[in-house]
Amino acid sequence: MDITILIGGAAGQGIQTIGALLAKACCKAGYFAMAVNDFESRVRGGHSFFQIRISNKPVYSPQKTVDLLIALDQNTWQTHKQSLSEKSVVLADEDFSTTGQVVPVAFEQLAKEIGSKLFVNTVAAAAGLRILGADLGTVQSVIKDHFSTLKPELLEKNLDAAQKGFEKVADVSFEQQPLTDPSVPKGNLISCAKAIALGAVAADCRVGAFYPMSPATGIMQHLTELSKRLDLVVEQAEDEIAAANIVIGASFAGARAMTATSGGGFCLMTEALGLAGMTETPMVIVNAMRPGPSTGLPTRTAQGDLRFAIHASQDDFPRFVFAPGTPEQAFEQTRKAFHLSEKYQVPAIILVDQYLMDALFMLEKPFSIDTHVERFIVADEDMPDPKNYERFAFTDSGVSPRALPCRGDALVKVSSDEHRPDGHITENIDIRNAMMEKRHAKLPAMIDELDEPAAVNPEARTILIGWGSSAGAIKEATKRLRDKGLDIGCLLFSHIWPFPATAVGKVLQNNPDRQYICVEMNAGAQFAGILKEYTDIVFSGYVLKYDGRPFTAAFIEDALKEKELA
Amino acid sequence: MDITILIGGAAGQGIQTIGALLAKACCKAGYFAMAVNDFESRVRGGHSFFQIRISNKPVYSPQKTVDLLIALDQNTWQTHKQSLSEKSVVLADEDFSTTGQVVPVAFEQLAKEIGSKLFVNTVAAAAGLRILGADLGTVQSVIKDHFSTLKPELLEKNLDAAQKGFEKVADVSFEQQPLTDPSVPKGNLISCAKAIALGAVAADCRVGAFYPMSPATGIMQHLTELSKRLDLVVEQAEDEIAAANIVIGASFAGARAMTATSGGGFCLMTEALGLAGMTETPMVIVNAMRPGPSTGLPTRTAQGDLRFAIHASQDDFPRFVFAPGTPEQAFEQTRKAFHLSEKYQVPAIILVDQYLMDALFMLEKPFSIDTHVERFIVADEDMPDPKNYERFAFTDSGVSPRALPCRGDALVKVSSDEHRPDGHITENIDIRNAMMEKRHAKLPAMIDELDEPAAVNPEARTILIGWGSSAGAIKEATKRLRDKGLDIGCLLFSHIWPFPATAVGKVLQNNPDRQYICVEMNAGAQFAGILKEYTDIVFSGYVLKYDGRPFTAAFIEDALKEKELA
Amino acid sequence: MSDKELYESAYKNQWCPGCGNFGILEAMKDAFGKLNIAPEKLLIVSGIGQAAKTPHFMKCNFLHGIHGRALSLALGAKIANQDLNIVVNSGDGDCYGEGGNHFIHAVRRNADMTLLVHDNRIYGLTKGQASPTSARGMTTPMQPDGVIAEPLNGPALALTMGAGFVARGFSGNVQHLSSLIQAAVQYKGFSVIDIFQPCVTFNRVNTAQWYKERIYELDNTDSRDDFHQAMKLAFETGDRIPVGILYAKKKQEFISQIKTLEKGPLIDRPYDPDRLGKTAQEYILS
Amino acid sequence: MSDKELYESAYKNQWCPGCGNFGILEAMKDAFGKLNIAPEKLLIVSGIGQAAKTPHFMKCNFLHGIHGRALSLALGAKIANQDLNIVVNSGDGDCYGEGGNHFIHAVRRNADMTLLVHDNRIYGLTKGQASPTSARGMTTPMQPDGVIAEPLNGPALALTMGAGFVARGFSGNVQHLSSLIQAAVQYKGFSVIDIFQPCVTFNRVNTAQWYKERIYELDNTDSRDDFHQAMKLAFETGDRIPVGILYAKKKQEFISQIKTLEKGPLIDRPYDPDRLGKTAQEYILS
Ligand SMILES: Cc1ncc(C[n+]2csc(CCOP(=O)(O)OP(=O)(O)O)c2C)c(N)n1
Ligand SMILES: Cc1ncc(C[n+]2csc(CCOP(=O)(O)OP(=O)(O)O)c2C)c(N)n1
Ligand code: SF4
Ligand code: SF4
Ligand SMILES: [Mg+2]
Ligand SMILES: [Mg+2]
Repeated sequence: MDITILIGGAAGQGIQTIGALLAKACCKAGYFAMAVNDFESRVRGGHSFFQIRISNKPVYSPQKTVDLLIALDQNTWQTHKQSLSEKSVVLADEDFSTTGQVVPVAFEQLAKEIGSKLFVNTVAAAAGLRILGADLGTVQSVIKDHFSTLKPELLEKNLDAAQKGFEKVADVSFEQQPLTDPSVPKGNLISCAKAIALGAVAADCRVGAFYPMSPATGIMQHLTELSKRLDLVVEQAEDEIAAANIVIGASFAGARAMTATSGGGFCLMTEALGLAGMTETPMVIVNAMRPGPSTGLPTRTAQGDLRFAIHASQDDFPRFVFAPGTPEQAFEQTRKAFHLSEKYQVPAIILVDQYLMDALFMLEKPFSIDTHVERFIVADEDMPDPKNYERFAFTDSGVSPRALPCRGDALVKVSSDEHRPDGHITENIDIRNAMMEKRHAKLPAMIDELDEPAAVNPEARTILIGWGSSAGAIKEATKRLRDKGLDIGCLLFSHIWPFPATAVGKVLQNNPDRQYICVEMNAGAQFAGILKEYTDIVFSGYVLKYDGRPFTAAFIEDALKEKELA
Repeated sequence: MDITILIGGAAGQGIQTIGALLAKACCKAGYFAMAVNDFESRVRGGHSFFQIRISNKPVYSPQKTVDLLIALDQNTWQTHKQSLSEKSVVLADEDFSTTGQVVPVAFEQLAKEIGSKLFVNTVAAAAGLRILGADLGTVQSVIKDHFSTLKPELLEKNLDAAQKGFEKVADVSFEQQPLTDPSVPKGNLISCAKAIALGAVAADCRVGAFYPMSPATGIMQHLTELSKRLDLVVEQAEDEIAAANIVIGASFAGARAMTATSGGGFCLMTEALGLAGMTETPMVIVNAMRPGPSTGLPTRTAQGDLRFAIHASQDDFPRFVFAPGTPEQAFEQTRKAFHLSEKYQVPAIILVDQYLMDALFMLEKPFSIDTHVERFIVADEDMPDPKNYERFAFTDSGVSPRALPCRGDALVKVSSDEHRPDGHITENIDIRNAMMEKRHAKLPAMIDELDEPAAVNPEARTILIGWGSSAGAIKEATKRLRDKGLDIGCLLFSHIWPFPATAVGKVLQNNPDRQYICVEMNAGAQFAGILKEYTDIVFSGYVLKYDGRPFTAAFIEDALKEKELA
Repeated sequence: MSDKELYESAYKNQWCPGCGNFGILEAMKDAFGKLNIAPEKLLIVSGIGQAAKTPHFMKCNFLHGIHGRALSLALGAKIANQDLNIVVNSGDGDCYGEGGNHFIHAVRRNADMTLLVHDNRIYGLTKGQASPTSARGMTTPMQPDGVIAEPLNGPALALTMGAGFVARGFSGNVQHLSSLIQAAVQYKGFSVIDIFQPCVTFNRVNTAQWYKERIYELDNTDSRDDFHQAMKLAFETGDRIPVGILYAKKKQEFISQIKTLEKGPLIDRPYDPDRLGKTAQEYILS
Repeated sequence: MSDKELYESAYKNQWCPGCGNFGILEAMKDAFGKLNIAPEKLLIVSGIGQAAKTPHFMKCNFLHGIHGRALSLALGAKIANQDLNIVVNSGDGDCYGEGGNHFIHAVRRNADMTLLVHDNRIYGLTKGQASPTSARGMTTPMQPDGVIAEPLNGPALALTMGAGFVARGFSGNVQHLSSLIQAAVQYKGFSVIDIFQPCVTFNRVNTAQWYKERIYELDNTDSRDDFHQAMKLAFETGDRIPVGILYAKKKQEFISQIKTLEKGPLIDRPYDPDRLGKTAQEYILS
């Protein structure tokens, strides 16, 4: 079973509530699910939708064809009718001609019969549940569960609304009825925004600073939520420049700290990024990408800031760049970003995107919390002579023992100018060279910390290469094409920088007539450029997308066919 | 003849005045000259020097060995004595043991005898002139010329000071005495800061906006100077963000406009850069590089922002990047940057560095001013239907006719969000894709506008590759190594982006056992990375320097030898 | 043609039904109509936010820039073409948060333009975080324990930076607001109107009703050139809040003090190769 | 040990001989000595500029950051470790120019730290451009026709943003300045001293003599809690200029209002895997 449900309407109509209800019910019934959130940069009106995919196997990317369409307005069925198949069912407030079966449901009228058009959500959710095979009892318990905090009389009305919706579609037959056949739940739905916030607290992040910017705000929202119960302070800054510098200040004083933003805000943080680089202060920045240039498409998805993240800020200094593609990776790599940023005293950037931030994925195993978090901080006791402590002492590894200010006799002196080991400004050529080399000396060990890219069928003749959020769709496309008999595999990067060049050769098995195809969500084939620079891979083609909507396996398949690459 | 004179002292002692006097006198006497300016990030004290190279052939880079050292303080001779040769002469306020001949001159005492230690400059300059072969009459006329605006009694005192200096060294014999043998002047000394300002006004730049930052301030200083006599307004902004946006606003309204900054300020301009990219508004930004990361070495030189300049700001959009290496190129490419930025409606970045900004070079031919400057602006008259004017109309070239706001019936509507041809926000997939493609459609024509890299002996077995300010030293090193019998040539880029990949193949002649060596002023071999990405050049080695001091031919030669590359 | 039609935008409005921004849009149209500034003669510059979308919903020339930077864009445009009628639409976040630095320095410069701050005391477009003007104690999903910082007082800030024209308006009183906009546009220099604007979706504290209970109109015929008096009015933000012109005084305008601009708009000057050539040649030698 | 020795830096000073910064440095040492804040217990945060180099010339912990951002760095450090004694040294360009936005918002937040603005009314380190506080009409190589904009009044700006402690000092009067610094450091909240500081190299207008002719000392025993009175003092910038505390009033401090910080410094809390695990698990399900 593998079905897609799309609930569409105007911003403010509550389609996310309906979607969440349906998705949760399916999860509870033991199915795998994922959901995509698609909305415009406005608060009311326009068109948005929530698209759920349900399957009895794990699913990591959205699908093109819609099996059940719940259209709260005309705009929705007009926009999405081309995604329907013969077997599709549409719940819409009026009839229209299409492939598939239309079931007219006067959502608003039914809601108003209960007392207010606010009940549209419940009517629609109940109808959806029924179509998916729920009986009235199940629908009622789902509704009760969801509205458990409401006053009794309001809950009653919602139950009435649910009954209306249920009855309206009682006779509709839908091919797949997952809810008729429940089994043990496989996990919980979670967004990568949530996973990153949880990864941060798991890494013992103590300070968050941010300036609101879609699609990064969700992360800071979750962190704020978590701060109510943890030793964590989240501060909204006056702008992104302040946010980034607050993070550095907090980190300098000894707290693990992070910020999250998107491209425009990241621009404003680039100077602070260099400050962290020069002062060797740990710092974690999440850049949740959206399509640009400039304001671009504020609520949509892209992978267009890769090169910018790698090269941002003047002159060369080491940094980490991660690009998780699943909640597990988002959690793990956020934790790792904090750990490595502190271990190597370099900034770490986590590149995600709107798709990852706002989509829901199935988390099968709960996140694990370490019993111990290693800090890389020294105190007077660790020093032979605290009074002569030097923050930037030369070492073989390039990492100097890091003390905190005002915690003992050791004075911590830090300058953004080129400095001597003791932290004071220098113009001396030899010290300058040595400091530059000290900072870069960390690179080999940094690369060793990184995971190799994940490979599927690394022996295959055709290798798709991707990174970050595209991994799910690429993996699925690979599988579908192999099922069709193609000799295809893929190589998926989530540890991006310092670029693990030698790992590529290790993972990929040699194949003399291999063709490589890069699949990414930008116009410039940015990741392909890095591979060209650091490996001897020659690309036969690219699958690029920059329309702001996430990849689907079908899109990749079609693009490969069109380019005669598969 | 090829001699180097170094005048050193503390900041505030006026060594630049002395240097300028000597350099001018040599130019006037028909020699070629160039001069390097080396100073610390402070206003008084410390150590700075001015290093002049004089030759009867054109010179483009500084030399290592110092033939005449004028040391105004002890610090100077201690710092520079290792650069002296047997034939060197040193004027210093005390004797010390060194290779070469030391002539003690009590600069301060002599000056005080005239009335104030302020006359140190004149004493030293006159002594220097004398050593270079000037007779007293010449010295006096040089001094009169230089101090022409002073009150008579003060001029008189300077002449007295000059006489003291002159007499003090009257008997010193120096191997080369260029001033004894004058000929027709070959040109004028000029810095690239001046050349850029002149290039801007030659391109009819009307608005400059800036926030002070070394080493870029000089450009804006020259522009301010020029604004007194031209239709040009220069505004000091509250920060670099404002400066960049003022430029975009001015350009949007119809004036050619520019700003200049260094790395930290460029960070703050990256968001505006994307705004120019998205709104297709012409914009010229000079990034005068200094060593980083972060504040780094504020008054020193580097080429570490190349990758940053190319990839700055979120997502992909076309831009120009130029990297001139001489005043001629600085003038020409600034003019070209304005022209092309307006023609293609894309931002243009000019990458220079502290060395270029503060050094003086010989300008042989005066800059030429075009009789006509082509603007790429339309008005109502040029439109079939002004009332339905669309700022972002789709065209084959990707360039839409650009009208100015409030100049007729045509409404100019511009948004940083992704937009329709009429300028209004859109979330439509097809328009988004078409707009992204429209912007990128300019790239082929943009590349065609660029000059091929300059090549010296492109058939040679060893090819040095460089860009921007390093060109002078690379060319000279190439020549010196050829003179020693090596089969070596070089390839020098000043038009950097969009990267003229095919031009490389055109310019270089095939040589089956060729070796390539990249020579640049950064730790990351950034330009080499671009070549690896865009060409099939494989590098045998790199000559990198990141100590903040400019390349010399000798440094390159030594590095090649050390790496056994030459 | 009525003002409404004259300035009608073909582009569909995206604000929430009931938003205070509609009142501001209406007042703008009314004011420009009364001032006889045709859409073709009007340049609206804005940042990013709900407020900053205003020019899309009105017929005019516009530059809808990036968050917080509208005043810098506007200054550049004004220097290039001083004949432009520039109005800047900004939000409380755009103007006092991200753009705070440009705001204070724009006031100091006093270039002739009008700034309308749609002050809904919330970040609207990003869905409801506290803004610099949010009331102390106001809770939002991002400020679950309530806002800690002192709310920023826009009019007082403008006054302190030397503004010559400072007013407060209310989106719910379109005619009054229109009269303020007219006065502001006619003022020769930098004029600011901080406009109370209910955000019906995210700000449940400062509702239309909340404002109606508190605001009172100042008599616009009174002279308002006493700085300290104006400061007192600006800080009347409790139970009684004055709307109207808080301060209006002649000050030397920015453009008029730049020598080069005495001869009229920069962009009207022809390219002059002779003068350029001469200047360049002399400058090389200098 | 005298204060001078106690806070003596092994690093060589780089200021111009005669610079007003020396007086500020001396006053700082004197004040910290009197307050018994040992070098190890002092954190100085600064931006970039001549003023911002101060901590190099004094024995202390320091974070010499980037231009204009000292207050943000300081805020982060304070949140992480509220026990820190934080003093910020900034210039008029650093604080009111590049850092203007952080200044106004730092005041609004009212976190406990002391800001010393070395106000030489010029950009010193970049060699003499006008700063936001430069006098109107002052000419520089970059402002050949004189400064046009109204000078920014730092104390007035701080007051308008709700500052609880605002003072003006003069680098030429070390003892008086020391007493102001002591009061500022002891104030619980954000305290600002705008310090007149002659730049002997680039500012030929506002010389030590110029100040000496104009300044008069306020009586520090007077209570100074009247906002409008303080504004009047702040705007006394003509022939007579008051130095001293312009305003001092108790206000709720920032850190003390954050619930999580009631339990003491964040960095002192141990890592607590049990609480984390429980919270995370519940949060996944929420
Ligand atoms: C550099 C940058 N940071 C953040 C954002 C995200 N953003 C868009 S609108 C907005 C705030 C809007 O608040 P306000 O200015 O008050 O306008 P309103 O929507 O309330 O009218 C923010 C933070 C952005 N677009 N750019
Ligand atoms: C982002 C950035 N912009 C510009 C500069 C250059 N810069 C260094 S110090 C300074 C101004 C110094 O003025 P002020 O803060 O008044 O300090 P002063 O030197 O007068 O004490 C500037 C603009 C910089 N370092 N970083
Ligand atoms: S979110 Fe608020 S400010 Fe934005 S349009 Fe809706 S009501 Fe208006
Ligand atoms: S330039 Fe001015 S402020 Fe800077 S050290 Fe010299 S005198 Fe002091
Ligand atoms: Mg708002
Ligand atoms: Mg200053």
